[in-house]
Amino acid sequence: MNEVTPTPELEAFDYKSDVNPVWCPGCGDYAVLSAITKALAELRLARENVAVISGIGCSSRIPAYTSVYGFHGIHGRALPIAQGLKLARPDVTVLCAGGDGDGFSIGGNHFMHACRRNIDLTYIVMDNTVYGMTKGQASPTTEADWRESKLTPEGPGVPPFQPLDIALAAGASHVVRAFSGRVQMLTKYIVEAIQHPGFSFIQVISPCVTYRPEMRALKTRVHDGFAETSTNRLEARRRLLDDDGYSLGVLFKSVEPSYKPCATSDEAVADLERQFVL
Amino acid sequence: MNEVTPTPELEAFDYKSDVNPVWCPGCGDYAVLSAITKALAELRLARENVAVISGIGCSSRIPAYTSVYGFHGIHGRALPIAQGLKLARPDVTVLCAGGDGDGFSIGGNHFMHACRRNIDLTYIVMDNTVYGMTKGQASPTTEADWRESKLTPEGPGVPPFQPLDIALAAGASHVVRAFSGRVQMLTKYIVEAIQHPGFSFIQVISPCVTYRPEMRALKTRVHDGFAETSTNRLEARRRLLDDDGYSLGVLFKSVEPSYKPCATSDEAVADLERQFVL
Amino acid sequence: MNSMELFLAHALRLEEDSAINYDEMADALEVHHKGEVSRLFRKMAHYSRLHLAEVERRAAGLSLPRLKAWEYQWPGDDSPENAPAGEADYAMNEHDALILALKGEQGALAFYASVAEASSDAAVAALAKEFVAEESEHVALLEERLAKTPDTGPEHDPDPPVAAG
Amino acid sequence: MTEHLLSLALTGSGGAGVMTVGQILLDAAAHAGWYGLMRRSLGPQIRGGESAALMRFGSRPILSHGDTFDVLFAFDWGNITRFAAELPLRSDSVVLYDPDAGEVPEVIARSNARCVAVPLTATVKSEPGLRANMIGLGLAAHILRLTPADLQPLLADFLGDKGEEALALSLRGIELGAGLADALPASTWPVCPRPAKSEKPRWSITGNEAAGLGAVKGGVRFVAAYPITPSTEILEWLAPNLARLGGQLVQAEDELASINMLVGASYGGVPSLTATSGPGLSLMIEGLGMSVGAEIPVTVIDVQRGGPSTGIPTKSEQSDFNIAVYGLHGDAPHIVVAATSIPDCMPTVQWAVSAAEAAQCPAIVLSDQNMGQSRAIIDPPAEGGPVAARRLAAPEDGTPYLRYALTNDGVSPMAVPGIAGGEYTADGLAHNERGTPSTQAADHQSQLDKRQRKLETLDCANFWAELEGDGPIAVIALGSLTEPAREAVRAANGAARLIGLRVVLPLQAEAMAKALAGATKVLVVEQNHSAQFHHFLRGHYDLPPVVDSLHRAGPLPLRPLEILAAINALKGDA
Amino acid sequence: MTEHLLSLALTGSGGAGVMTVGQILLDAAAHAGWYGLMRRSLGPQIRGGESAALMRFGSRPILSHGDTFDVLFAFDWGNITRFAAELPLRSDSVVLYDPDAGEVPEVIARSNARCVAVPLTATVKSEPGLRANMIGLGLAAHILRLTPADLQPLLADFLGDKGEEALALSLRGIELGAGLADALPASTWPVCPRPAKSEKPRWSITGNEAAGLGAVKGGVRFVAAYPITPSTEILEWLAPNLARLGGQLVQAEDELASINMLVGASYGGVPSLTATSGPGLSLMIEGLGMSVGAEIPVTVIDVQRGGPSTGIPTKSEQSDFNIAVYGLHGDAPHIVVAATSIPDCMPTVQWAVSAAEAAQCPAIVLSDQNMGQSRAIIDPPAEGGPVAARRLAAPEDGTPYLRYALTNDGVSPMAVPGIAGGEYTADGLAHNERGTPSTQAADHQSQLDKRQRKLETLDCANFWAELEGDGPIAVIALGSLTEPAREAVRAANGAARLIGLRVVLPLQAEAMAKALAGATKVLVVEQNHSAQFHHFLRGHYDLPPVVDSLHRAGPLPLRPLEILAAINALKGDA
Ligand SMILES: Cc1ncc(C[n+]2csc(CCOP(=O)(O)OP(=O)(O)O)c2C)c(N)n1
Ligand SMILES: Cc1ncc(C[n+]2csc(CCOP(=O)(O)OP(=O)(O)O)c2C)c(N)n1
Ligand code: SF4
Ligand code: SF4
Ligand SMILES: [Mg+2]
Ligand SMILES: [Mg+2]
Repeated sequence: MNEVTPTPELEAFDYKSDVNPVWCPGCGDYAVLSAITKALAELRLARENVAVISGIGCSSRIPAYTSVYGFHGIHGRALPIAQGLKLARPDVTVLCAGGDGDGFSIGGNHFMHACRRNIDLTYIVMDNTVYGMTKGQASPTTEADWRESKLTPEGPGVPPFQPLDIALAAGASHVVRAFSGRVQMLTKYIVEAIQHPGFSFIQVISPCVTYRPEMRALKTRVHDGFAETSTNRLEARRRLLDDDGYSLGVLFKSVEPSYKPCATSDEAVADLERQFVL
Repeated sequence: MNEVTPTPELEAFDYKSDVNPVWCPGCGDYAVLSAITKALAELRLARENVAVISGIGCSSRIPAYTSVYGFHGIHGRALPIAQGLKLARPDVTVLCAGGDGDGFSIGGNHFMHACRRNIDLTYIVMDNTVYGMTKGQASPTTEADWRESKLTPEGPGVPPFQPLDIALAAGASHVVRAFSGRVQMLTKYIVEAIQHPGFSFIQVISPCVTYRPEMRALKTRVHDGFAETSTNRLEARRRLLDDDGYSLGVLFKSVEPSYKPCATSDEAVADLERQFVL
Repeated sequence: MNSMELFLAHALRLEEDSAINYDEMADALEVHHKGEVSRLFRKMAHYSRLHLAEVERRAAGLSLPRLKAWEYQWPGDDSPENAPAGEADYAMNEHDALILALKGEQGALAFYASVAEASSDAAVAALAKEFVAEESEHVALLEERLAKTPDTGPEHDPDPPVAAG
Repeated sequence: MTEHLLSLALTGSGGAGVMTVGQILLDAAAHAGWYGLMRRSLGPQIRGGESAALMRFGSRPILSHGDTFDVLFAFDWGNITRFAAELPLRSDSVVLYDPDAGEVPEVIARSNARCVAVPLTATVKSEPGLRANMIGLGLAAHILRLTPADLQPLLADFLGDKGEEALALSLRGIELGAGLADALPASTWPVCPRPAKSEKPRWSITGNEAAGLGAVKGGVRFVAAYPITPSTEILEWLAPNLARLGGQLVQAEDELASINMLVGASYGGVPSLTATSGPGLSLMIEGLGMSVGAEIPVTVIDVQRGGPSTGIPTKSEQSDFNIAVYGLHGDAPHIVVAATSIPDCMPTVQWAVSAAEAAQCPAIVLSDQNMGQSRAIIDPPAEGGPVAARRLAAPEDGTPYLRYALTNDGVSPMAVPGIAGGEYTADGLAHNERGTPSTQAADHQSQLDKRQRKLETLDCANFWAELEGDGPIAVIALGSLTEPAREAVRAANGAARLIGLRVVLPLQAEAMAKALAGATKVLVVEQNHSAQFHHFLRGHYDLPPVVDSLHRAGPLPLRPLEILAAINALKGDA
Repeated sequence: MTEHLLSLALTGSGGAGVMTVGQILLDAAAHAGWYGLMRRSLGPQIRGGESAALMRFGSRPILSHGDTFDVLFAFDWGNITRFAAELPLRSDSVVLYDPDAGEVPEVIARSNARCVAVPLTATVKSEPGLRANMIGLGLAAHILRLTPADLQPLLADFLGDKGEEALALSLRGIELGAGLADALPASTWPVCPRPAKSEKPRWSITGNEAAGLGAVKGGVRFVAAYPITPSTEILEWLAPNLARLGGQLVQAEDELASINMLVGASYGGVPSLTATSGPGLSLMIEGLGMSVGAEIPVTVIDVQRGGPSTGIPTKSEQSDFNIAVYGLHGDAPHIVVAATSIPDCMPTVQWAVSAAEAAQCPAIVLSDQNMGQSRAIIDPPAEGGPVAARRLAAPEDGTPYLRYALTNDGVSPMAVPGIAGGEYTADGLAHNERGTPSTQAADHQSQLDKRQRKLETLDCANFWAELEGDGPIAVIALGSLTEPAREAVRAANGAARLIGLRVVLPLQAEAMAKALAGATKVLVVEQNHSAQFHHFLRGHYDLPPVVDSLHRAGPLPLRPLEILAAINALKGDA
């Protein structure tokens, strides 16, 4: 606040590309895009050193709307792509982003194992409790009795997936819930997540105005239930026990060992050949 | 105990097939096979009305060693096969069985979603904290610093997967830990699991004497930490917070709605055609 | 808000955010063939840019503090002139768009007014008052136009949304 | 009786509602006695992107699109360049456009088609509450000599619960539109008399709906699926309709789960099916291999879209041919069929299910976006193909049940849970007759032989292909290209014959040889970039010495005249 | 110089330790100057099943197995019927057996080979602490004229930290075994003089190790993988060796993760590879398609085993040809190469990696269990194939970077994170030159063309095939069948020529035409049930009019004499 810092080189705007989003007007994902670009500006990251990796879905279209490196991958595989990139190029700031279908349904296994591996990257799930891109089917976070999809006319019939709880149980080291309607807060969380040396997971409640129009009303339901951060995993899990699903904040944060590849050295290939010589 | 029940028609032995297991002498899976056949005998289930479904791995060889219907499927997909069968044939008693690699690594997503769906079947994972069949690589339940596999010479470097915790977080309605060295207890748990109207998960610590010979010593480490059963999911999760991984017992049990397909009726196909008539 | 630097940093952020926000809505509604609505948002973006240029002029020579995105002392969570996130709608008519824009301008007005009233720095208060005047003009213009624009009801696209994945 | 055919394209950008206009028009035309077809072409936006309704009407059944459009009615010009390639016009075509939407763009104007301004926007503004699409509907209806009275009965359905006033406004719009049409000189309109009203009931159906119907007719009562464009409508149709039959649809967590759930359900004796598109099929490959090895029937409908990878989800192509035919690892004989038209999706899926059941192996049905998401007015489709059922085991006491018995026709009677004495363990490992894993060459060989044999003995009767004509040039068309190829063959006046291949696997060596008898040249027609079908035919069939290939990637459809041109070029060839 | 070749099979059931005996023997023979080859055949048990070491020794380099065994040394007869088919004997072969293990079984006796009893068990019992395998080793060594002195230096290595006493006991066993051999008449043994000791260093390597070495030589520094038989040894070799080079191997949760991790790492600029087998490859199909569409190079080694489905994990087959070539959905041009021998796994993988990098697409390397898990004594392999690198972008200020620029050779310079000005979004959706998603036909077509073009312009030089001879019958052998086919071609005395195909895709039309010039007949040789390679060649190449196919499913290898017989049969043909 008091410090006078030099004028930043890049503004949030500079992290946006000139590609027009395919998103519906009012879609929560616009705000997530905005928060990501603001966070990048905040951290003054050089565009060429940042990569945003996604899967397939409305939300997963986000990389092309930024001006950093991007990868719009395949459905459900954003995290493996992102982890491969980060392992091979630890110097790159890696963000991974996508939808609740992409991340918790088809991509659920990678989600669990990425939480365990704790590789230093930030995973942002735009949770709209629906499959937007394929016309509104139930996702894992959809209520059991939601009857709007023709595919599940009686409702999906399965209790909603609990992303934060699974993330904690699986070992994520930085666990956040945010709301697309609170861009400034989200920006802060993204900055902290990028700074966190390990796997950060941010569930962003991001309304799908087309298939879940009732989500527009969520802005009055969200609250700062996680305003205080636990640094103890068990304590964080206890707090989840009486969460209504709309508490926002950094629920848990703890610096834990991140997956590191074997110690490296730099012999030459010719050195390896010796082992085959009789 | 006090009641005199009529002699059952089939003995445990009758539920064993004449196929010789490929297992190593001393492998924990023999005891699991024994417990399954005893449980089936206990329940007096007709052989033709029981099916044991598995994936691929040493443990997954189990179906062919029983004399009921079996399916030795593909690696990681035992649960979808089992769920498909149970949904299509609710009259059949379905057991699903396999290894920790099969169930928690490649099959992890199905595990989470099967817990959520809560379809009435029993899932037995023979957890030997290793990939037996492929010669001893680390599995998700392997310790981070286990250095015996050439594939991960410095150890897998990732904290072990917590099967019970994930099962609870994902919604399983009957959650048990057992030990292959306690066949009688395991038999009882399997009987209860089969009787439970929903998804039952049994983690059976089952030593791999070939690749984890130190597991033989576990018989002195296991204890009855879960001797009492919670019927409250939150309470069960609290109890897991100070579990050492060797507590045995039925940790959680609760009768919760199980996934049911849409209400059915029995019109004829010709009735459906009418909707296309102009 | 007791220093000119701090105040101008806020004003800069507010106007820039709002310009981007209006442009984004204009783009989105162009796709929906909502010419009037899109033009309105485009115009609002233009006003914000004019205002931004003015703020920049005032800031010339000063060294403004670099605030973190969440360190701005907004009354609410977000930049006050931004139209409330998520309220844009493909079926919105000109009337709806005016209401949305009005909410944004009123937000800015309220912010500047609060500074004008609360700042202990006279220069800041004076400048904030100037901005209040400008924003009031926008508000009045929008109100006027709103009064002349009947609510014709949502313009639903009779075609269903596309499954694109 | 003279045939009348008319092609009409309606285009407009977000909110113009051209798809709805097209839909109402198709219905109204159908009630008036027209057969018809409506394809859609959409932009990439979830909502509000540009869209086109590409329609064809005829006094006889029509199952393919024509070469050019007689009439293009542009509600506006938004992003028309993205569509232009899909809108071939002739110099005698008519372009109706709204002068308030701007000049006729160069991409359209260069066709030299007659451009006729119709004051759409002006009319909308003439009275409060009017909507352009209803005015357009009134105007477009005139092209087919339909009046507001023909449209009125359908409006209520489309407007749903929007109320009386909306209905009245819509009717008013339609009338104004009709008025606009009347105001134009009669010479504006192509000759297009109303056909006689049909006696027999007709159906309005999409390829995806027909596929769903075929599934339940084939006996499918279990579906597990994961949504993917452009196959989702099959699932959306099946979910409520299966329930009506006592069956069920489960939304799975992914395609790996769905294919394996099918295997489980089918192992339990219930015929099972799923629908997907290329990316989903890719994920089902391993499960399909198990279905081969463990001999559990399942059916997968692949509604093809542009590839590779995520490709073009909303547009058509036939480029999953290779993966469907060759995609499984190991030697994995299975069934592949390609539906030949929208109505044919019904019998083809039905046959595929029954063939899978009979042969205890997977069947893959190739459909495509173009068939799946297009709607046709048709005569109720006939059932096709010989129907068979799964051969169940009746194990006898004392003799051990051999699940994978080496039978003459390769089909081993199958036990399912509930059948006492049939207890066995299904296995994807190589196994002996009993099912016990075996690594011995003799067991492996005899089971491979058996699995091949059951496909060779599978009865396809005349269902393997659509045949027509006996000219010296054989046009072998893949699936949905059968109907455009048929038009071309007919236009070739005896120079060509049609082989619209429906059963891709098992190979039909004898039938093909018969169908090719006397043909001296072959033209292979398919919609993909690398001529996958052509190479398949070369690799597996004995073809006449001259073989030409007409292939192009999607999304532009292959049109009858192109095929005819290729036939003529071949005719010219030495 | 006369060539000496000797085939020896060692068999025994659980605990007999025949694999170790074989291994020591191979090493000792190599030190003595022999080239050699050792294949293993195992039962299904995790531990203790029957096993066989199938060996061949030669005074010249040998890369394939012979037709029959000169000597079969059976430590016992446990489960010999399961192996018998893999142990062809001649009437002048020698069978050494332990009379205490029972009669010579019928499956062996019917060969009429000379059966010679050697009192293995009796000798074991003669002194305390002896082990049968060491006695067997001493005896078997004699066949190659090796003495206990030749074996002694190797023992320490094998016994590890078992101590002095164990070493002494082993040596004693070996001496007793040598004594048993000496006691037999000299006529027992095939003529097999010790070759001259080699001047140049030789290597002892398995196909899987050679593949690993090829990977790092090709520049691979990132591997993500999921274990699967019979490919795991590649990964086990790579894990520690990559670390020595500053690279890394990650064990992924499944094959979906591993292929997609590769894509991520390679997008980051690091050449990436994985190894798997059929079931794993099935799961990688979707990721490979993305690698095609987004143009990110990755290399996958498929060590083939018996299929379909889980099949026969421990045995060899070449039945993943189809999935490797045709398995991707959509039109998805990529690279497929087949290693032709154990040492060739090195240059072939190396070239595949470099070709993938050059063409920015996936490369699939076909190996098989037989090559992968067999060990050979070889001259250090030469590097093969032209080496290329990824073309990186050097974006210029002011000009927007076009990731998918339409270049002449189809290769678009690629930016990777860290290159300023190169920021782009990689996409598996159809896209324009910049990478922005597009559904337009023109963009789709031009990118499909481009992706095809870069493969057509890929330089394979002479690496595409192994050629030898110029006889009228062209034997086209797939990958690992090259060496047996070479033996057959040589034995055919000018009647045949060899085309051992290494580069399956991209097609090599010109080179193949040249290689076939003057050939009148073709014999296609492959190890699978449905002649996949044969149909591929028919479908994509212009072959001489007479084409015959020699194919058989695994696990029995195709042997030189069989191939020769097929050549001779073709020779006889009109
Ligand atoms: C393998 C595969 N299966 C299915 C699809 C179809 N598909 C595309 S996006 C999507 C779901 C999108 O839902 P979500 O991830 O929640 O994103 P949203 O659109 O809601 O932002 C599906 C099922 C696909 N592209 N690939
Ligand atoms: C798709 C696929 N990937 C890999 C394999 C190889 N594979 C077979 S079993 C196995 C792991 C077995 O471990 P686990 O499930 O723990 O069973 P265990 O052998 O320890 O009982 C693996 C990786 C396979 N068969 N299929
Ligand atoms: S469909 Fe929903 S999630 Fe997709 S862009 Fe529209 S509002 Fe957003
Ligand atoms: S390897 Fe381990 S898990 Fe497998 S059979 Fe042997 S002891 Fe059991
Ligand atoms: Mg979603
Ligand atoms: Mg295990």
